[in-house]
Amino acid sequence: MTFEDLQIGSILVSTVRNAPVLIFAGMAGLFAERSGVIDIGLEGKILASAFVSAAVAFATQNPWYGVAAGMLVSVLLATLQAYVAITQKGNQLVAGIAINIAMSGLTFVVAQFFFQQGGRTPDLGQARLFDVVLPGSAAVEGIPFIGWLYAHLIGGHSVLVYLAFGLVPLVHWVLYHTRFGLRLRACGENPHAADAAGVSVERQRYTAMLIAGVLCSFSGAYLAIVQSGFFLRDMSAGAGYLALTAMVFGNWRPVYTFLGCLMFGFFGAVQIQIEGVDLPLVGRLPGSLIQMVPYVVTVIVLAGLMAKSVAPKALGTPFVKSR
Amino acid sequence: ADPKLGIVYDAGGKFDKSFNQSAFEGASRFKKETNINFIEVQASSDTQAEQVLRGLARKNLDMIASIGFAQQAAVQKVAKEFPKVRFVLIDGVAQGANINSITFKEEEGSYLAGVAAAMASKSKKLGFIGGVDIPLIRTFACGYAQGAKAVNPKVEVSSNMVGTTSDSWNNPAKGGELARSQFDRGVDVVFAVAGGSGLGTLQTAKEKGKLAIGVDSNQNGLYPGTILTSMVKHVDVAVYDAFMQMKNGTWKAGVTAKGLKEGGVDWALDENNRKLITPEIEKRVMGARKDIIDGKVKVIDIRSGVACPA
Amino acid sequence: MQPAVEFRGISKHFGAVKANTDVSFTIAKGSIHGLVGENGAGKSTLMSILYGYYRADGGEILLDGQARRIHNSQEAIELGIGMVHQHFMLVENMTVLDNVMLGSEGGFKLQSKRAAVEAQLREICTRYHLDVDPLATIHDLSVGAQQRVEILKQIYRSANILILDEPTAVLTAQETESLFEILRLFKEQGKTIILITHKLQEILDITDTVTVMRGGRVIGAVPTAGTTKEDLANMMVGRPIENNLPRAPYNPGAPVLQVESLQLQDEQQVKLLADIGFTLRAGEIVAIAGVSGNGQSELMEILSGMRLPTSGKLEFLGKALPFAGRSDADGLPRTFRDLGIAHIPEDRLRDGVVKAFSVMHNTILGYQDKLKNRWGLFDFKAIAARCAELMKNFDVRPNNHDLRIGLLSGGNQQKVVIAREVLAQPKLMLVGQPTRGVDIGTIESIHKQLLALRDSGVAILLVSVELEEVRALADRILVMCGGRITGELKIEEFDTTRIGLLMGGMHKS
Amino acid sequence: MNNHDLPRWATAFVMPVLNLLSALLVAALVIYLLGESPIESMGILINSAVVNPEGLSYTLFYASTFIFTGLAVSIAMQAGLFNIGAEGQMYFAGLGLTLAMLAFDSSLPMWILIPIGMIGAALFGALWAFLPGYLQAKRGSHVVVTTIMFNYIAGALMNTVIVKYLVPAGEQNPASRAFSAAAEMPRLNQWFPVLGETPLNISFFLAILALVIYGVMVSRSSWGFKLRATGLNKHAAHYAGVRISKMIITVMLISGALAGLGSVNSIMGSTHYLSLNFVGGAGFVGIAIALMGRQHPVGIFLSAVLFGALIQGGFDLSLEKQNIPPETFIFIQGLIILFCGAMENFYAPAIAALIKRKK
Ligand SMILES: Nc1ncnc2c1ncn2[C@@H]1O[C@H](COP(=O)(O)OP(=O)(O)OP(=O)(O)O)[C@@H](O)[C@H]1O
Ligand SMILES: Nc1ncnc2c1ncn2[C@@H]1O[C@H](COP(=O)(O)OP(=O)(O)OP(=O)(O)O)[C@@H](O)[C@H]1O
Ligand SMILES: [Mg+2]
Ligand SMILES: [Mg+2]
Repeated sequence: MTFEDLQIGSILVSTVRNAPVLIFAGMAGLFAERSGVIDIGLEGKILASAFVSAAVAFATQNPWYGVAAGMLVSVLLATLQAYVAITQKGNQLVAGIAINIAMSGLTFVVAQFFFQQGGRTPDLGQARLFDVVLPGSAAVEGIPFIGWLYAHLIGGHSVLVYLAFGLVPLVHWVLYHTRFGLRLRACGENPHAADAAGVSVERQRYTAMLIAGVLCSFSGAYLAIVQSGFFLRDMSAGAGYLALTAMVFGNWRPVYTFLGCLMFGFFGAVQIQIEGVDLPLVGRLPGSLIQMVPYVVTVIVLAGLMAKSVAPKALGTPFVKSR
Repeated sequence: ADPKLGIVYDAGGKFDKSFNQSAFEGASRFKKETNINFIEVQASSDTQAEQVLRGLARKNLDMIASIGFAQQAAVQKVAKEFPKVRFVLIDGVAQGANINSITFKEEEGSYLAGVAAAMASKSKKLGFIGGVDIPLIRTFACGYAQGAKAVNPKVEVSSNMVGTTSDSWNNPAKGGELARSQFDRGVDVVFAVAGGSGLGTLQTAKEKGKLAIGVDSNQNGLYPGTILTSMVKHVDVAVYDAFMQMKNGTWKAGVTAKGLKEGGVDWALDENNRKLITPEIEKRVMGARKDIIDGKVKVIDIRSGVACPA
Repeated sequence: MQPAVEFRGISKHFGAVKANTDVSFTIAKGSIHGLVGENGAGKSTLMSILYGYYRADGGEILLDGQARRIHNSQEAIELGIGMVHQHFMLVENMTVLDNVMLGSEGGFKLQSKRAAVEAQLREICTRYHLDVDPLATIHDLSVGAQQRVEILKQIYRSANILILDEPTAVLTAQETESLFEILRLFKEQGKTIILITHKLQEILDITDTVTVMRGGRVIGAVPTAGTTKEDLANMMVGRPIENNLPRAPYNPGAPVLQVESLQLQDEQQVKLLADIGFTLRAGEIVAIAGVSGNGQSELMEILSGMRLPTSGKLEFLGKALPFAGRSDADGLPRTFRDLGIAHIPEDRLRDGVVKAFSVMHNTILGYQDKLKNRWGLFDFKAIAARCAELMKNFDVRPNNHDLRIGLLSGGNQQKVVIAREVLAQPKLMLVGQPTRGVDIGTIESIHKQLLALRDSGVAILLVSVELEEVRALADRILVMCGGRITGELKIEEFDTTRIGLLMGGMHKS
Repeated sequence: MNNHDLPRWATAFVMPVLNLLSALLVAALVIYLLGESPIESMGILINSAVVNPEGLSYTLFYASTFIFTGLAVSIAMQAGLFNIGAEGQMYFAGLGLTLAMLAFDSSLPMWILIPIGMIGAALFGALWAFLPGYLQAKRGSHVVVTTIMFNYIAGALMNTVIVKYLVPAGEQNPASRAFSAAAEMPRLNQWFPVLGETPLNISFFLAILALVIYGVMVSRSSWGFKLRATGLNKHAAHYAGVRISKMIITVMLISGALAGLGSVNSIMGSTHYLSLNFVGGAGFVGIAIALMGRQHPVGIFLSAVLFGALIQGGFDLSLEKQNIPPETFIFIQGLIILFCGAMENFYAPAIAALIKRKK
């Protein structure tokens, strides 16, 4: 195989398909962190919602019940995290990491308890969310570029993919053009100023965490009932951390975070394509070295192109009325 | 009296959809037939393997089955300390008068899978998806490629690995994504040797209407109609046999390499894939099988240090 | 007289600290009410209670004769109370407009409102002569402008009772005057204003009545008309304050610092300092007067090694300061300190102290490598003894060196910083805004320390926006504007008008 | 912060114990739901983790590694850096150690091999932390992101190196060859036979030594003072003459070296060869330990032992009680981190009220 065989189309479609897990989680993290709460617990919430949505979708044979149940659990976890971080004024990193570790264990134990398949849920079969075929796809299929664009790049994905991509402008709008967003950003930058302006910092942060819970659940649901069709232990495989990375990479801004997610999706897809291919200059690289492409690219981009990333100033500090 | 038996899984755990699970199934069959119980433990690290082997040996177990090459060093060490306890090491080789090391000629079973795949493929493009790039997985890949090229030297095999960390065995999304990417490149039969991640591959193949090949246990029944066959590795039989021999007093130490001839590996043909295996395919596969058993065809094992010819 | 606010027996304790004890007094509607007292007297705490920020342990607050429980700022705002805090309550990376809208957005969607509010703000700015661009981002604004944003916020919300906690601490005389203009306008409109300040002249200038607090209690409440600075100072501190501190005759020694054609440009090539040149001799205090934001801070940063100049010749005791060949100022302050340059930074909370460290740890900040033994370790017994002495000499209160310095009042934090730098026995002392937010008693003692330092032969460069302070301390005065030195005066030539003109950019004449 | 002015004995002793009990209570509930007796299970757990000398020995063996990774995360945290990369640093350090051993284990005696191995590990660990530190110091690239990336990169790189170069021909196991006996850390059972055939070795003392040095350096040395000043207020640290970028790079190097030293215990102390993914999450456990132990040496020690005990006790318990999968203890770890690390003040109001009533 040669370099020309790189399937750009396939890479793009794959990017679109891979990104939603990160986009949902990234946007979730964005809400939490712009309000001043570090959300390193994305991973745990993704995993929990992945399990619950798969289990419920299987039990009810209805994917939407699965999505709803996953949302419920993710929101519960987010509430716990909020309680620890906001009410108890505990360490936010610890809370997040605790949730990640606890969920990694608990999802397995519960899955094993109910399904006896080694921490796996049964195959969802018809209870998955299937891809949407845009009207007229069949008709344009034959047209060279347009057909592919319409039927495969734009069309042919799950509803959740459209939700993920639609979320980005929505989040941008909410963050920068609504009262809620203004208050949210104020709480993350200078909660004392928000408080003095009559904004309840606690309520604002709780709300942000709830939204984070909801968004994060889609990430888990997407993994389990769209991409895989079942739940498997630890199937989040670091997606939460990657989403967090995309967010820091994107300087805590929705559009840039989105680009960060796409970047991971894109280089993940490129990496698949160049495995076992003779590359110009370097020749054929061992598969395991190719695995590091997305990560190396991130470091290079971060070091070379990006300005210093600036976190919300109050990120990670509990709001205490004191000097 | 009944023998006291134990089984130690490696980090993958007894539900890894791979050799641990297969071992568990073999032990369970033994238990069902003989009503003799066994103790089972999972050793999550090499250090724990030694600890648990020693712990079980102290309980005066008669036989301990250690599943997975990761336990090789631990078995070697503990077996020396407890000469009365018998050890069965799966997938690795340890020396000792009380050790039976059982390895499998994965390349032979994979060869058959490759033959079947090359016959069934229309595009003459085959895919291979491994969990992590380690010698064992490469052995599968190489056997598969040899089989495919034996059918038609023009067949192309593209190969991808899920990742490099232990997550890689539990990442069905990636397993599916790799399959999609291979299908986009024209592949129409894919062989998944990636534990839980491989389930994502099988699933995607079904969704895309392509063919997939399962591994380790007979996975034909997972998605009947799209699973061409499974490359079965009879860890279950090995464990079952060892326990049985223990019970009957016929067990012997030594090193056993189980290939097609010894019934260690095979391909799976049952009602689930009957329709996919045309008579020509069956004939060709069975022919290759016979040639290998008869020694007419030698499948290269890359672990012996020879580069993969295919 | 109709009372707008009445405090009845308010008490508030923070652990062992009694910030307010049985505080009772009344504020008349439509009046400007002064509130004075030493650092830590409990003024801010009392106002924070009125603004719903803290909950009082006991007592009640009456608004317009009605007892009110104010649980949070939201409720206070709804009751028409507005507060300009001692430390600005602004979100730095947002625009003025967004800061003003925060908390009173008037609807979920902002975009539709923004234009209307912006127009309204521009209108307010013209009406009250406030020079603020609603679309500017806060961190680009000078402190004075940020102060105006805080005022703007309150006007926009049409607060009826306006609390100003040390609003003039960072303002120049002109800025203070225009603030007072606005306050007078407010008063005409029937609004009630509570003004906290350490500058007694301001109390006399603008308030109708004044309440004095000490140690959390009300010492007295008097009509301004019948009182004097001395009376107030006496009530606050419990002793008279000396106005003209004694000092040795002006007898400058050898040059300590020589600066020639110093230039500084930032990354966008904006000139921050241009052609700065002066000489500073041992045993003299040279003050740099000017509106804040005209390059004084940058000059001090360069002289203390915290920032690299773009070019220029800087000599310290006849030797060039070691800027050459450096790409950043990392670690440079240490070299400078080793040379004998001490620095009292103008932003003490940002640069001068580590808030989470104890007082004792803060007394070794910058000198950590001098106090270590040969294994690089500290002898904490010796350091504690050193700290105890220093706290005694400078009357740091409370006298507990294990306390986090963040819990000390601003005045006492400042005393720790000054004590630390004085103790180092420098040859050159750089002093930035030494008495910002500090009460008159402490100002007196800080001034005494600086004069003693001068008399002992140390060269002192003082940056201050308080002309009072400049007059009290300086031997010579340099005036800066727009990054240049626009004039130089001897102390005998001190003339507020002339300095004011130079500060406004009128060149040497 | 929010301690309601409780006496020291309450915050230092009563509250942590109550928190731990709460976590165990939830754990007991789960064990009960799984169909086993919580009390009996706890008995087994405690017995096999701390009472039984052999179990205790394993507990301390695991704790030795965790102390190093916990220290690695802690020291970076003192400078305000969140090093998520201890996992990758320890992994890569394993390579340094292994290369040193493969080169010298047949020619040099033990007392030289051990320091060489330690240096190799520390060096490679530091190397793996250098770039994230450098990029943070000089380019402002967020260390959280770069260290996460470096974990993945280490995984890929180590996979290539081990599989391509280190696996002896004909071997199944993706691991290097075993080192000679001279390259084994002396085990404590030589002196304390009661410990049985357990891998607890002198790394444990090295870990304690590291804790002491860390404690002294951070709280009593001028360097530690500058370190903490950097973490708490960069502006003030700059004012105080600290070379911030040098400090950041230095502390990341030390952090990486400490994480690297964790591999000495795991490899030279136990397995004697380098295997794929040998770190097994010890780097991430280090994060939990640093956070739970509040970066205080005693706290780090106690948390490390607690985690070691959980792994050892949980392992034995799942052996005894087939209904309790080992994953249950991962869940319990999470609970303990939550209760002891993040909700540390959960009982403060209650205790305060109790004390008040007594008075
Ligand atoms: N949140 C708090 N926690 C603990 N002590 C506090 C807190 N806020 C204030 N104090 C203490 O209460 C006392 C009164 O403080 P307050 O800020 O009201 O003084 P102030 O009169 O405003 O002083 P300044 O003139 O310096 O602003 C001081 O001793 C201060 O240290
Ligand atoms: N920033 C600096 N500029 C000039 N000389 C320095 C600087 N930092 C250290 N030195 C000198 O280097 C020598 C080494 O001192 P020491 O080991 O105490 O440095 P350090 O405290 O580790 O430095 P740093 O504060 O930068 O970490 C001393 O002679 C000291 O004066
Ligand atoms: Mg105050
Ligand atoms: Mg030093």
